[in-house]
Amino acid sequence: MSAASAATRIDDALAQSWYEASARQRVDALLDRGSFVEFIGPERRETSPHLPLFDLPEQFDDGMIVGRGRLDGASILIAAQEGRFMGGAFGEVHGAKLTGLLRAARELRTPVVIAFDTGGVRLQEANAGEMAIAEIMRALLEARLAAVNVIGLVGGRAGCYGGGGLIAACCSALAVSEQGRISVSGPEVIETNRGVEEFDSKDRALVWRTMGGKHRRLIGGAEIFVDDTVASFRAAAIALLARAPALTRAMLVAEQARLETRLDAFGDCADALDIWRRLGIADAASVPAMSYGEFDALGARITEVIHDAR
Amino acid sequence: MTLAEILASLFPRGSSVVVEDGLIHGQGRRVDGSPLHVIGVCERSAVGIDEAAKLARHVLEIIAGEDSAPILVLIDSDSQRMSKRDEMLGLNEFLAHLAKCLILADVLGHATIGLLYGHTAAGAFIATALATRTLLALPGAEPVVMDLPSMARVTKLPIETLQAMAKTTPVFAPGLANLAQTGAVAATLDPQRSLAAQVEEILVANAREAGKDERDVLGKRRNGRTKAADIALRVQELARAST
Amino acid sequence: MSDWDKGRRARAARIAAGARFAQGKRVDARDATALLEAVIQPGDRVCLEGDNQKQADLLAAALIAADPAVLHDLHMVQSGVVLPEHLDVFERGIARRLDYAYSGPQSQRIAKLLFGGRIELGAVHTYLELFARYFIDLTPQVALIAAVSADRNGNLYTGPNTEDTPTVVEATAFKDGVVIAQVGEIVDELPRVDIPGDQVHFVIDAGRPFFVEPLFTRDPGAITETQILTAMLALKGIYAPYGVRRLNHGIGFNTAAIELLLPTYGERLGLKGKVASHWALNPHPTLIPAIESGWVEQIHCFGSEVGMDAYIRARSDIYFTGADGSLRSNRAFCQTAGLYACDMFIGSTLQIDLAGHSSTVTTGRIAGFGGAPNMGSDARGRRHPSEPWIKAGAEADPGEKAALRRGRKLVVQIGETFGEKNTPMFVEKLDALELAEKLKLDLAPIMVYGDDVTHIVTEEGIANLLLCRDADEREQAIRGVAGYTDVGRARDKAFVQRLRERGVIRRPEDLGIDPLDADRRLLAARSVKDLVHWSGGLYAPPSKFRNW
Amino acid sequence: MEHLNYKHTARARATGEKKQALVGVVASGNLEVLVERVLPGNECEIDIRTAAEGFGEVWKEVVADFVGRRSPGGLKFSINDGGARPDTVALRLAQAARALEGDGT
Repeated sequence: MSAASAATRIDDALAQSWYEASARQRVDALLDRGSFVEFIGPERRETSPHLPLFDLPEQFDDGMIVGRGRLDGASILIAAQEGRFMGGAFGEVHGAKLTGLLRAARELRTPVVIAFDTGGVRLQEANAGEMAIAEIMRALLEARLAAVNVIGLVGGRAGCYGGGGLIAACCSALAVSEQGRISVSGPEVIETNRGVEEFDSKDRALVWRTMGGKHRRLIGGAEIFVDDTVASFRAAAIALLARAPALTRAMLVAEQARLETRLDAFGDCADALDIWRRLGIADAASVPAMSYGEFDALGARITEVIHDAR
Repeated sequence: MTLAEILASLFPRGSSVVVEDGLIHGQGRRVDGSPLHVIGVCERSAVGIDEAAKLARHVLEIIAGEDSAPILVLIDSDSQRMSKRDEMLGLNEFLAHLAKCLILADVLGHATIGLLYGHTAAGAFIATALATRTLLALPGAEPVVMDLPSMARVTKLPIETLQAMAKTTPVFAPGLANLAQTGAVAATLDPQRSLAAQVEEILVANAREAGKDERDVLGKRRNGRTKAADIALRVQELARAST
Repeated sequence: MSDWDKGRRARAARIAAGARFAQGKRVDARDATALLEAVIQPGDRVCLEGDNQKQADLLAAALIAADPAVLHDLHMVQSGVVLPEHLDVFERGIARRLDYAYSGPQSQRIAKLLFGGRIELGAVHTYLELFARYFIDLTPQVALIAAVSADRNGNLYTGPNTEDTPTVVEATAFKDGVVIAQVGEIVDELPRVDIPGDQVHFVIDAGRPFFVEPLFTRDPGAITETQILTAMLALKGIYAPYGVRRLNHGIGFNTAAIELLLPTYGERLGLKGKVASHWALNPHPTLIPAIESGWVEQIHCFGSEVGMDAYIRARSDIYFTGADGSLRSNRAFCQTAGLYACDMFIGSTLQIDLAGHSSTVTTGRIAGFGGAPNMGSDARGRRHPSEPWIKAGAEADPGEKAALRRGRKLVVQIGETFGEKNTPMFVEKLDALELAEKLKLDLAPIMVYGDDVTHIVTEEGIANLLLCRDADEREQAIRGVAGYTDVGRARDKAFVQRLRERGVIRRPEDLGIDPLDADRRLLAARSVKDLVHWSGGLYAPPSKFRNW
Repeated sequence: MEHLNYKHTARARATGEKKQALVGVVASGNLEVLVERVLPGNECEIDIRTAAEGFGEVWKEVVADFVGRRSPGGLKFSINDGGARPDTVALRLAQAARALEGDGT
């Protein structure tokens, strides 16, 4: 990186870091310029009815932005979570917006892009959040069964945890950046329940090699590894939307085989480094430090993850 | 009710249902003699990658079979297995895969019914019970999304305060009544009556209804989730109008 | 007949007592406590080496395991009270009196022990001051030090984190004291000799490296827009007009922002080569982009920083390194350099009062001084001229004849008007004063005295105190940049406006800075990973700073 | 939570055509500002819901300075605050006003 390139990237919106951008900035920069139309925008003030009970501040969009826009000319539905508001967690309103969007996608046969950024269920409305996740998964899968493509993007501050991890795995395909983490139980939850010997949540290198974007890409948990720029996510969304493998019985049989193969191949590994070595990466320890370009080249050499088994 | 009692009440003439490593699978006969597939989790087992893969395999085998018989999912589980190994190998994919298989089975004509007879929590709840079309429960079932001690830790509110708050809203506290009110549970069965008969009633009623997910509507009717159904509907309308 | 070598004979006796546990100089780690009980005597002055970075952690643990019936009433004379063990020695009754300089992580507990009377406090020093007293009236009888490795003769390699060791050993070994070193390993040949073996009496193989705190690592991801704004103000309003080439930075996020703005905003201002070229500074990871962009000529370091060793080794044009290639740091020399050879100190603080006195002591927390007061004070003994020093002196005293006028070091306090948890940085009365009253101290623990401060930078603008002619002007200049704090809201608006017209206060718009341009995209690196990339993969940050 | 509401008359009506904009997010030490062009003439209203109680006097001054510095006539600002410091509040208000003027996003 030179000083000149550092200076020029300041003015380029598409070069903006996805990780740092807000949900609104992500939506704006992802879509064709000026094409976004929001449904139930902040001016509607459809906030959580539950947060006031806990004396917590609300957000006008409840941390979920949904609407329609154009991506490379094509009309799509889009959803984005704001990971900094309540950790992007699913609450009643937050979740219902996405449920409605996915039901509409099935009805209108319009593809969907979801920008995940979530810690899972929102504690203060846990039951409503859990239900929202169940409803979103059903709506998403019904959309896919109707041959509607649903693409997930993961690279935000809150990662994609809890029910968010399950929803992501229901998508037709996923793009993930190095910063993106996909997992069900978070590091602190595992440590609290099972002890620091099982998982040291403060060992961030461990967190990332167990749940992070590079690992997910290497084991087939995500289709595309992207650089941490809005442009890179946009390109990935366009590429993934172009292929529409509908959800079918055959697809799930293939997924069963894919997952069982993974269990057979790596089920006895103690650490992600062992998995990477077994994948044929001699210098596994060097993977975390690799730049986007280096890793992308490595990934392409090691594993083909467009598997049509999701 | 214990699992044995449940199976006895469901299948008075016996069944091939077996328990292996905390997982349930097999088949029994409905009143009319037609088959009823059974899978599930028992003994409060955690649902990890190995369990999810086995359960999903059972579901796919049912789908591959000749009949279009319903699938009963019995649940007495822990939460998802919280471990380094499970997350490292992609627990989210395994749990989602299980949910997908259940939902696909339902769409392909194997009506899915969940029966929650014990504990369940968090991700395991989503991937099993909540992935069925109709979720039933027995009294004493304990679904937990977030336990109050953990909540007290994070919100820094005393448990007593949370318990008092839980009296005015079903939205956060654990328990069958709260989950039922938010629309998760369609009906709670009467353990004094034959479960076979009660399940039969549900299956007949379900056959008449379309496979639409109406849990949010139910949650609104029960005053447990007042906004979700309307918001989802409104988004759908706006999406329609935006084309 | 007079007896002129009592000290030498006493040392010989101590060494003989310790020799029971030693083979040559080598002592097994399991015998560490027994060794200390044999060598140290009740009432001794003991330096348990530890500063804000490196720690003789094995020896600290060994000391608290000692029997208080054998070892008691020790007088601890050390720069850092950092490990829990440093205070455990007082709670266990092994030590009684304390003279120290810095107590970051233990600031709360040390306050409690002081209030409870468990510690008899000598004084809170600056580093340089404590080092000075090692040679006058606080000379240790026993020094417990930490090194990377030793050879069979007790020669020590202290490595990149040499820090206080040469100073402590010099004072102890040459005044009849005993030096005990913990080392990570014992080797046949050292990479270089930092401490000659004849100054070291016992060596304990800890079998692991000593503990080092990554105190100087600031995650660019946590830098806020307001901090960027203060950095822009400092660069355009102070670095540029004074032409500050020789300087020291504090460890806060505001100065980290300045470091990360050099290759972007600084470049745009045309400052490259004109400012920030010579440093007394630890190896801050946030300075990597500026180094890589050719801004920096050389840096002398107090200590090292975790993860920076390979980078430093590969940049010997910039850093001071030994024949083996690794960094040689030295806290005493670097503090001296910061005091005498730098034209500016800029750092953050927690509280500033209306006279410009600042302190990091708040109710219940006594953090100590470390080195900031050495850097953040005018060196009255300085005699060499430089452009910023002369210019600042002229602003302060325009009436004096140029040839007789003292220059002034630029001492800049930078921060946001409100700190964490909405605590105001500006106060009518420092908590340090209340503390001094409660503990009946002769001196309130002031970090930087008001008459040494030349500028205060907040998001509201820059107050140039050199241009203030009396106490009223000074007070209103401070209130004028205190924003919405109580102190700021009580300003005399007309007075402040007049100060602004005179350039005593300069708002962002006076400097042509639009606060809305203070964007994180101005940072040359926005994450720790970006720093790794800038370093060409040479910087290896500690795990807690990673998100990859 | 504390509710604060301030009404001012600005020097001039805000320029630009955009109807509404939103900047910031609700998080610890941060806030969101929703600005809408819904008021007549030079009226300006700032409505605040804040998690940090007892800072009314500070808000009052931050808001008054903002209205004096910019010309937000015709604008209604609605704020959800997670306990942001005054400098952050002032910055977000300025960002919101600029976002509505349309220069930049």
